[in-house]
Amino acid sequence: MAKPIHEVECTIISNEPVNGEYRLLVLNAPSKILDCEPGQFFHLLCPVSDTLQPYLRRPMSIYGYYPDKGELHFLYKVTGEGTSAIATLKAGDNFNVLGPLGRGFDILPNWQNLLLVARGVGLATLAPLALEARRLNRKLTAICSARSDQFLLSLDYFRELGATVIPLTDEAGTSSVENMHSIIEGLIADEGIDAMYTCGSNRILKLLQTVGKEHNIPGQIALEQQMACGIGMCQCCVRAFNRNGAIVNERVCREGPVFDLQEAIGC
Amino acid sequence: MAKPIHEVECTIISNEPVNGEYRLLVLNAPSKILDCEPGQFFHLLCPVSDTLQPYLRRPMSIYGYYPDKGELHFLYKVTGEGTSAIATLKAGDNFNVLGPLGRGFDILPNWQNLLLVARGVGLATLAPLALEARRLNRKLTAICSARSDQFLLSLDYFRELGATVIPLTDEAGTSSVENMHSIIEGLIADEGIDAMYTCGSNRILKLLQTVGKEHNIPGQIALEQQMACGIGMCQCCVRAFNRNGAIVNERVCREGPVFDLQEAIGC
Amino acid sequence: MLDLTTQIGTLTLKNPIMPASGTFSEDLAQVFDLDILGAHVTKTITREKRSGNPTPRVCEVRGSMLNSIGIPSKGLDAFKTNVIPFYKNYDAPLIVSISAGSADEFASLCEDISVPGVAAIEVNISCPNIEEDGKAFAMRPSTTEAVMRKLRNATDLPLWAKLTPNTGETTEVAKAAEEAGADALVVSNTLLAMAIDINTKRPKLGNLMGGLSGPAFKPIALRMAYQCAKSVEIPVIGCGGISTIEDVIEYLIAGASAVQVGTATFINPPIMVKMVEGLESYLQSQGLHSVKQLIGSVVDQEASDGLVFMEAAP
Amino acid sequence: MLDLTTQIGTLTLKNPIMPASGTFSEDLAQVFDLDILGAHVTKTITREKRSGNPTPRVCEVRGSMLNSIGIPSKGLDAFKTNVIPFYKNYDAPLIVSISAGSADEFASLCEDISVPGVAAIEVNISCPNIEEDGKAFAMRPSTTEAVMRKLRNATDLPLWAKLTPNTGETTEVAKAAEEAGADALVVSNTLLAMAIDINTKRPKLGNLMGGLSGPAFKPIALRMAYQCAKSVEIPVIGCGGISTIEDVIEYLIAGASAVQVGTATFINPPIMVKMVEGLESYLQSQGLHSVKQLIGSVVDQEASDGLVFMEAAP
Ligand SMILES: Cc1cc2nc3c(=O)[nH]c(=O)nc-3n(C[C@H](O)[C@H](O)[C@H](O)COP(=O)(O)OP(=O)(O)OC[C@H]3O[C@@H](n4cnc5c(N)ncnc54)[C@H](O)[C@@H]3O)c2cc1C
Ligand SMILES: Cc1cc2nc3c(=O)[nH]c(=O)nc-3n(C[C@H](O)[C@H](O)[C@H](O)COP(=O)(O)OP(=O)(O)OC[C@H]3O[C@@H](n4cnc5c(N)ncnc54)[C@H](O)[C@@H]3O)c2cc1C
Ligand SMILES: Cc1cc2nc3c(=O)[nH]c(=O)nc-3n(C[C@H](O)[C@H](O)[C@H](O)COP(=O)(O)O)c2cc1C
Ligand SMILES: Cc1cc2nc3c(=O)[nH]c(=O)nc-3n(C[C@H](O)[C@H](O)[C@H](O)COP(=O)(O)O)c2cc1C
Ligand code: FES
Ligand code: FES
Repeated sequence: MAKPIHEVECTIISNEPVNGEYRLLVLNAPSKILDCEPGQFFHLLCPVSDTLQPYLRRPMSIYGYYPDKGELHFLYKVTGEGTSAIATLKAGDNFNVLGPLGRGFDILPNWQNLLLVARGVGLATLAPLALEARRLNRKLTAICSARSDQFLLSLDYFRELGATVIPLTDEAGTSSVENMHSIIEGLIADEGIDAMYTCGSNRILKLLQTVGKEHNIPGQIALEQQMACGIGMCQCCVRAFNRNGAIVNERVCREGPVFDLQEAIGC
Repeated sequence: MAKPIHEVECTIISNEPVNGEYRLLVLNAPSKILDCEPGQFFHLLCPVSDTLQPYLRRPMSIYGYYPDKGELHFLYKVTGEGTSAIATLKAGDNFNVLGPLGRGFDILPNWQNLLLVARGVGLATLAPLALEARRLNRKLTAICSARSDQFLLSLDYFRELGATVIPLTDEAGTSSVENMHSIIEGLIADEGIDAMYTCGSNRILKLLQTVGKEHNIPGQIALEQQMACGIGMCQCCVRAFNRNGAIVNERVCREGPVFDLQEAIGC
Repeated sequence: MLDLTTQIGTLTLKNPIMPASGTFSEDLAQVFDLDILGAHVTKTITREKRSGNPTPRVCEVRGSMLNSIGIPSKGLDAFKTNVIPFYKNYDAPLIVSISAGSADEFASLCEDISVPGVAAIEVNISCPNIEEDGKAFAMRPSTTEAVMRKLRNATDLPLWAKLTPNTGETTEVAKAAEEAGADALVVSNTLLAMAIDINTKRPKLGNLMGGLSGPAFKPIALRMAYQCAKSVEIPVIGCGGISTIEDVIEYLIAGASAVQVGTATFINPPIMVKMVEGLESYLQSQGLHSVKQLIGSVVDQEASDGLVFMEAAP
Repeated sequence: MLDLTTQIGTLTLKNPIMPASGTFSEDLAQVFDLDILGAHVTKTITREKRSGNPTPRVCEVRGSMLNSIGIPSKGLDAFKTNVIPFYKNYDAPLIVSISAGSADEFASLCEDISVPGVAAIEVNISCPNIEEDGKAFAMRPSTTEAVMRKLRNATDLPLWAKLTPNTGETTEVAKAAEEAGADALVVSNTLLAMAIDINTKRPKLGNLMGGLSGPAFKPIALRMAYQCAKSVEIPVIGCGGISTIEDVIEYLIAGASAVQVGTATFINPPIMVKMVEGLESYLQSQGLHSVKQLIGSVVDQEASDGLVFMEAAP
């Protein structure tokens, strides 16, 4: 049977802004919930106050999991009621999390050169992949795109883990699909790419699907969809996929959030 | 037209337990809401949290109002969700109050010797009467009844204001209706009583009605009833009264909470 | 210039915010200037004096409330002598809510309340029809139509029909009311509900059951307002759970020409003033010049064709 | 010894706590041992494969949620091959929820799902009756009775009829279901509601409208459960907004013989385990020895006689 899913109260270690848009939430967490895979997520119970009263849990990718020090990290953007409520949490507060959930990224034995392409908060989802790549001794190149340098998250983190980082920004005019395309073609020509990983952005998905088809490179994408239960019961989180010429619905929380790159359909 | 009713955010100065059962809430309040009468009340908006989610406001008698120092005091007992939520408030927090509301106690010019009979938290409601009695230079005797000495609130407060205090407790066996009756008869025989004030307890109401009828002493009682609006719109807070031989319904929030002692009907 | 006015039949309201019946009275004048409101709506009155339901008449449920006030009423004469003159001090039109236990009594009260100072009559047809089986007039299209026809014949004043959510025939009832001559629909009254105190095992309301109002009720009343706005030509006045300016906007987008605010006033007495201000700022921020641009602006496309008459939850 | 068992017709459940259809699946076995539950209730299935409604399929409303999942179904055969065997690993009885667009299809599915491993059939008659006007079977006594008679003839298994709140005829529908042979009533399914995103002006659900569930819905469903328990002899299974052990107790006091927990499991997946434990402690603390002492213990006295059939909010 599948691994157990835990609902536990963690304690907040810190919850600080990382730059203008993102915050890093660090939890003290029991080891039983830290047996995670890169790409998995937790379902977070937001606190309720006079002004913010979110009801449903909020899904959030694991940004880092550290069984040795008993820490669980999330990197998030404040976008609405739930994330605003999470942003009010202070060191020492309790915080109820459910997980780990979903199916993470694969790194098959013969995938030696990995390419990761991320934009914005998507890095949060892809970060643990870098850690895992190092553990498995794979070579990782990370193309990180953002509006401006200020929003380029985690670059140091990726570098520390031995990844080659290629930062692209709208500000510098380097983040266009065309430029990204030629960079990737360069990487393929240079030392080759065995697998590609991404999440979120439609433009990047389309680009990687094209590149993947042309060079026959497999890939995976982490997708988002609104969730109620997060564990597979409610069927609210379905998305459509292309599989063997047919359109099939899959639950992002259960069959995903990581899916085959070519099967994914943008929105 | 009647005085304005204000809805304002106050700041908590303190909110501490007074003994095992009661808490004193001290607010920093704008002077416009401190033009109060003894017996009036405020309608309090309770804070909402993960565990406590009261919806309606909660009515609370004014325990003290001090326009000079800009303070508003409430003395309350934690009984359910709303008062539990109020108990979580800390110095510096905001707190939304609506008031002053309702009709307070009368002290007619010819009422020189006043008797106040209170049990438990009822003292909260009657306390401002003592202050007003001193301001008007009236003589006040306060019979205060409680389970045990520990729950006899505000005795020092009454004494400071020059009142004669007669404490009665269940523990000491002095709080029976019979004993109270003979004490009151003694006071009447001694220097006379011009008016009686009480609140809450059924037993005390009946006793004072009997005494009042026998000696033709007027009196007033502050009554409670569940409230939604607190200002007279919803008609949920009615109680029945005997008036000119008929039963009439009156709104506790508007025609009360202070009513004629003889018209009141216990419950 | 921002135009906050809205049109309810022949009546032009200076803004679309007004109180809901039973949650408003002269007393609120101590909190703010009542002329800020688009209209004044009285508590439902009956011809005879009535004392209302036993207490407790309200209770709290998660984030909302139940009430079983009943319709305590000082009677028609007291109303004419004391209440109507009070509202003559204001420019906002006075809407008088009335009720009765049979269609004929309803009509005769309607006639007798059609006096100067009254701008429109809101007929609370969500109250039990005592002559028949005790179900509210507005629970069925047939009883709605029957009573509305009599009411229509009884007055020349505009008639607003206040609907009930306790029905599976919302759109049919709305059409019946329109058909019989209603000038507007108020959607809606409270939803029958219940709460039990688990310590005493007694119902929390003296009357056993009562009506749900407040935020919990909003998605239900909004759905009804939307359904009604799609199925009739007369204006719909949205009512149910409106507590914030965002709620007001949501109802206007759904198709309501105005809104009534009930329970929110108990929690936050000056809320309607803030809503009028908020509506102004909202229009400004959206570059709109008139409330009318907002009304019915919901982007429902094809979806609405097939589904607007859906009555079963999917 | 504490006795948590409850009787639903011929079925004895080891405790009165079970999941609500559509809010439960095999996946929950990763959270706790499913044999802790009184019964297992599946998501509604249809005979044919169906993909369900467009997304977004859920949205949040103040303290509750709306859903328009629709009934995505892998079909009858997949269900028999994959789902029924999974539940054979458990002692708790398996209740299969089914639905169809016409009474005849409903009955034939009912017959075909009456297989070993299935302990009872929950018939989701709150779904639209496509043959008639699209209103749910359970919105009217006549359509309820008609479909229930056919279902009754199609199986020897216990039949639980799942009612809808989208009706003004709760007690009449309950009696019609009983009359036609239902063994129990599940009260109730979700209430039709709506929410609009004021920024995009689009309905928050892909399907325009959806069903309200969760805490906001509790006072409504509790009222229905009470009305049904008063008007029929068969057991009532309460469902709607149950989130805490206090809610469970409130429904039992109101007359429910068991309860179904839906939305609360989304917020707090192990909640049903805590409810079973909580029920035990509660009985102990009250000096009761059996859940049956709680069922229907509401102190409603005279009030209930006159008012239980009240359908209009007062
Ligand atoms: C598997 C997964 C992993 C995610 N990881 C991250 C992450 O690491 N960092 C991060 O900042 N965000 C992440 N998101 C997105 C995050 O869940 C949303 O930003 C968040 O739910 C917004 O909630 P809100 O109340 O602040 O916004 P609101 O817009 O007020 O939310 C309203 C509703 O929509 C849902 N919703 C809104 N946006 C999204 C979205 N993008 N995806 C899913 N549901 C949404 C909310 O959960 C809520 O139910 C992830 C989403 C998924 C599905
Ligand atoms: C005019 C007036 C003055 C009051 N003054 C004081 C005071 O000075 N100190 C004090 O401790 N208490 C006072 N009370 C009682 C106080 O309002 C209640 O104790 C409080 O509302 C309980 O709320 P809760 O949520 O803690 O209890 P719950 O029992 O959970 O409340 C449930 C509901 O019942 C209502 N309710 C419960 N008890 C009462 C009550 N006795 N009177 C009115 N409504 C009630 C609540 O407001 C709420 O709506 C006064 C009541 C009134 C009407
Ligand atoms: C305490 C109370 C009393 C009410 N009395 C009446 C009434 O007399 N007549 C009427 O038509 N509606 C009455 N209503 C219903 C309201 O007018 C309104 O339709 C309902 O409360 C929904 O709006 P809300 O959620 O904003 O409160 C009453 C509601 C409450 C809460
Ligand atoms: C996401 C979701 C899906 C549901 N699917 C079904 C279903 O397939 N069949 C059914 O009879 N009820 C379905 N329901 C209704 C629930 O079984 C239950 O009746 C309702 O949610 C009220 O209970 P609650 O407030 O505890 O959630 C669904 C409810 C939700 C929230
Ligand atoms: S969120 Fe419930 S099935 Fe995915
Ligand atoms: S509390 Fe509303 S009238 Fe008194």
